[in-house]
Amino acid sequence: MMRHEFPGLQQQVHGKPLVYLDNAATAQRPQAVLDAINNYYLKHNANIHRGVHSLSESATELYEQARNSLARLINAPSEKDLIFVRGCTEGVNLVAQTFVRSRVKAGDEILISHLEHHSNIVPWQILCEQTGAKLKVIPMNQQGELVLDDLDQLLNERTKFMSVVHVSNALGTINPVKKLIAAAHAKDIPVLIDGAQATPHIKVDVQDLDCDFYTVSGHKMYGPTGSGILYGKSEHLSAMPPYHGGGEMISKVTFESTVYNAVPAKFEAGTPNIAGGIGLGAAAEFMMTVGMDKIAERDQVLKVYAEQALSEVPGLRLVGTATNKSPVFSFVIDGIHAHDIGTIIDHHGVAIRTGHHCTMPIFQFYGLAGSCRASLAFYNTEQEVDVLVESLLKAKAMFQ
Amino acid sequence: MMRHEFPGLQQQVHGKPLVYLDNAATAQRPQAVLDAINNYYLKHNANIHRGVHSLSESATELYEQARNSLARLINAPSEKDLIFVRGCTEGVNLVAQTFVRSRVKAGDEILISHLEHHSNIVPWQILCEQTGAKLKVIPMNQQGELVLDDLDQLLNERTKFMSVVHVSNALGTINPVKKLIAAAHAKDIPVLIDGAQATPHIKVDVQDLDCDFYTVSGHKMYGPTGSGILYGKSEHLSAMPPYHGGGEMISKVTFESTVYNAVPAKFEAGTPNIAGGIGLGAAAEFMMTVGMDKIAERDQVLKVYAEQALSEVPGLRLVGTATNKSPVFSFVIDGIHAHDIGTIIDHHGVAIRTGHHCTMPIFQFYGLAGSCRASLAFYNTEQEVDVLVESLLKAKAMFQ
Amino acid sequence: MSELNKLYKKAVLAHNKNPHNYGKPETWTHHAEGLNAICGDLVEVYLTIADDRLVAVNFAGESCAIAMASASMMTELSTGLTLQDWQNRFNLFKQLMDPNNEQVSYDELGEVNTLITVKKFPSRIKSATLCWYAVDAAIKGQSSTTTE
Amino acid sequence: MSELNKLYKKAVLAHNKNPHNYGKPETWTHHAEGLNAICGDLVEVYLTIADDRLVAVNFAGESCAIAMASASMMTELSTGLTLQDWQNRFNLFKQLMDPNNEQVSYDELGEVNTLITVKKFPSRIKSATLCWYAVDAAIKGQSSTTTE
Ligand SMILES: Cc1ncc(COP(=O)(O)O)c(C=O)c1O
Ligand SMILES: Cc1ncc(COP(=O)(O)O)c(C=O)c1O
Repeated sequence: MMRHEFPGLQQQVHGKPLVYLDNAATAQRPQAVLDAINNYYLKHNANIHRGVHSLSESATELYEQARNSLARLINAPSEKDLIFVRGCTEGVNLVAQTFVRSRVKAGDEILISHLEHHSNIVPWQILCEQTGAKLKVIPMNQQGELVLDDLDQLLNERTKFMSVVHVSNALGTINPVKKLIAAAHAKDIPVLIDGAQATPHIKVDVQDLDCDFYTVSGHKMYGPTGSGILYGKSEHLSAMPPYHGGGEMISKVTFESTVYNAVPAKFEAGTPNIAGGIGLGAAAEFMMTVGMDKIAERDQVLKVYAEQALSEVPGLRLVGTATNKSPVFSFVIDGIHAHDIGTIIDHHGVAIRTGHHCTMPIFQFYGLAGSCRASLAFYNTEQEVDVLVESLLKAKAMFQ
Repeated sequence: MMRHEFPGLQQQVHGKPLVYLDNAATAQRPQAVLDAINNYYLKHNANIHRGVHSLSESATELYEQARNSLARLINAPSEKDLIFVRGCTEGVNLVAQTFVRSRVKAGDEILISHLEHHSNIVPWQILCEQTGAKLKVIPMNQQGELVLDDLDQLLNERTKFMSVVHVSNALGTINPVKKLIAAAHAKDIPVLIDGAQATPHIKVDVQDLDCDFYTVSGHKMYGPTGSGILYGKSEHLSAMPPYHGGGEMISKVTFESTVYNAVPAKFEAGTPNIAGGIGLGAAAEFMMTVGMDKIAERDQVLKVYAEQALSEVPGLRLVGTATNKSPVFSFVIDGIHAHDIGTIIDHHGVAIRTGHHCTMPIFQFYGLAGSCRASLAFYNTEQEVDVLVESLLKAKAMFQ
Repeated sequence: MSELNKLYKKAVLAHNKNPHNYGKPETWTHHAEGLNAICGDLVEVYLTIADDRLVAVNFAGESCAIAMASASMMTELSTGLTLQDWQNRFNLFKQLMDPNNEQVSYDELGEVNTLITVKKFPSRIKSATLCWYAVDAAIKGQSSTTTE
Repeated sequence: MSELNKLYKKAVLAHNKNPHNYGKPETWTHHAEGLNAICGDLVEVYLTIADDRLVAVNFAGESCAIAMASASMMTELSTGLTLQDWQNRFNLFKQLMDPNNEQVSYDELGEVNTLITVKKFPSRIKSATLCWYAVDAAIKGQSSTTTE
């Protein structure tokens, strides 16, 4: 589906056609994204927001149009609620150090889940160290689903913030975030949703979710590296202290005092990744043209096919078997370490990831050092899944 | 000089050949930089550092080679002393919130200069607000040079850090940073140098300067937007607390505790701007191929020519006339506001910047709301300077 | 006439050179400053409001020709209006400056309509609207505003 | 033989399946863990050092075949060496794994030389060197090391 639009997929690795199944690490980008980047550098190469000359005006317009495209993709009330960031990691750190840091004190609690990526764990650990707050964790079960039985106690009067991943990058689990948000809001606890793995696969509607913050990783949703979005409810963004100090985020500076600019400029100090933001806008437009419903549908077809195909590999054990999941497959094979599998199947053209996928606690839960992870995107094919399976059989044969 | 290598220069604006004199805001990029970006997206599109498959390996290699190119450009002892950042603004904020924040308390002083860009003022104001430290300022004179008469008192036992711009973006002044660093070091005060406007124009040698930190803005030195470098002495980088929490910056995570990774990974949480870093490496290689001495020489030829040409425009007053300066010209013209000049000469194809150039304190010093700024790069020509002068005369005529 | 000449038409240059109602008055009841962070335009407006009516509207500050002319025209148009009428004019002016709006003049705006070309210069729209936002802020009792 | 078959040559697979000196010993004098953060390889080394000599070298942990085989071969090679000799072997091994070094074997390294192909797989070099760095850390009295 739309495969021909992705030039990175048309290549060979070790003399074999590339089978790219490492989409959860970073996606391939459609030609439209590369064209948008090049178009900026060739025709609109200027800094934004501060110039009266034509290039600066058109660059600014492209950048702000991109913000608008992203607002439409996630159905934000206004593009002014979107802050351009480097990726999800920066988004979470920004919220932790501004919004949350100004609200917590020693003894307060921050609630995350056992399914979090390190980027939604470590910023909170740093915050806890700075403030004396405590990190609490919603537990998981063998299927890789969150266990919500004790949610009512976990969300208590000490809980000042909840931050939960929408879709697990390691297991593919799609969490019931709408329900979690409602439960937190019932106790007036604001919520951030880490959407790194959600926007590439499913329709996200931040107003329907009613989340307070939502982070988007551009490079995982077919956009450029170094691009991403932090959505925040406008009342939060207006009230929060700024993050980076610098140009563009101020409206008046003297050595004695400084007046901050309006949102989103307040949070966008310095020259941003202009080409990256414009490219990300092109990615959003591309996805809306393909249709998020079509993408989600295709994902589920691939998921069912791959689940079946992998289950036929002898000795292969799937790690994470949630009912509601995206086409991400973590697995281990008896007698071969993940790292060796990765190297061997790479020689058959198949790119997967091996290791802990920046989710060590998940693998500690399973008592594993890591796994192989095949993560699919809508442009992958059933034939590619077959090549994966064949290459796994060859790896097994090699270790017999 | 090498002008044909810059595709962005080969275009028309309002039907006139583009005369791009807004290089201090952001530079044009050589084809080699665009090629490096596209090559990554087309042939090596993968996440870095964490993969065993071929694309990930080659992407990692390209990224780390880029780090090496930048280390050679600024003569860092090792590429491990270089942290990829979004730009100078992030570099300064990172140092303020990690290295400096952990060393200052109420009553301590941070010393900057009157010539700073907002991105080297506001991060320190934020830090001062957080810690109760005080911001002190090295004064300037009418020529736009720093006045060092009271340096000995400004660097006192309360001074915990000094942060000074190498080359002023508003006036072009090249500060005697080596002397300033030596004076600070004589009192054991560490120093950051904001090199945003230095690396595009002059040979920077961080070992010769002996600065503790040095920030580089990629997009101003012919590299991609959203790219930059923070150099730090390795003993500082090792001892500093991390900045962002997330993937890649850790070596072990449990919910109870986390072990941070070695430098530079410790400071590079999350997926970086991979294409941006690789493109910046290509920019550094490009500049080393042209030769920093050649670039600096050409700059001075252009500077002398432009200074002479502008001085012949009746009613034009240059703001900032330092003896040692790069080809950056701030000016005002009697009876026409800078903003109007900018709009009018844009219609003759000439791109300059107008306003306060993110250096409001400099213009408060001169009692001006702002200026016109023509900032040249080595690829500009004498003919372009002539077009600038003609267009200024036309603007004057319009307002007669 | 080129777009540039339309932008800097005679009326605009004349208002810029000899702005009406310019300078800080001796007395006033409401004041606000308007700051355009991007270009450094600064406008101070001084209002005398009595019986919900703008009895006097003055301005000061250093700005580009567009901001100066717009402020000069605005003070002329505004003096004597009820606050309600002023608000209507402000809304019409915002519509006049909206690049997506095709209408090129509004009877109620009089000479202010000559600023129509500004909307073809996106980075200059804020120069033209700055003084209006400042008056709006002053009426609302705010001391400053920025166009953003 | 393909590069892949050279990497996973018989000797490597055999050591992986039946690693020598594997398992936590009853006594030891020095211990360290080696962690390869990227792939999750974890190696624990247990040394008995007496009179500046490695009397016993054991290891445990769960790792890929390259790390297992390398550790197995390393323990064999190291047992009985003086600390000085061990350090020399370590330096030679680092040279063997250096992609810029052309020499393909060092007499002093014996069977360890069979790991030469690893250097053509950049992401796997750290698997091979992990156990060596762990022994080095243990000798120096550090409790852990990471290959970075
Ligand atoms: C679930 C999840 N959250 C956060 C991140 C971090 O995102 P980024 O690489 O954009 O910083 C990732 C990507 O690795 C992820 O998969
Ligand atoms: C002197 C100076 N310092 C810092 C900056 C900020 O750099 P960046 O845009 O890379 O954040 C700039 C650029 O505007 C500058 O000119």
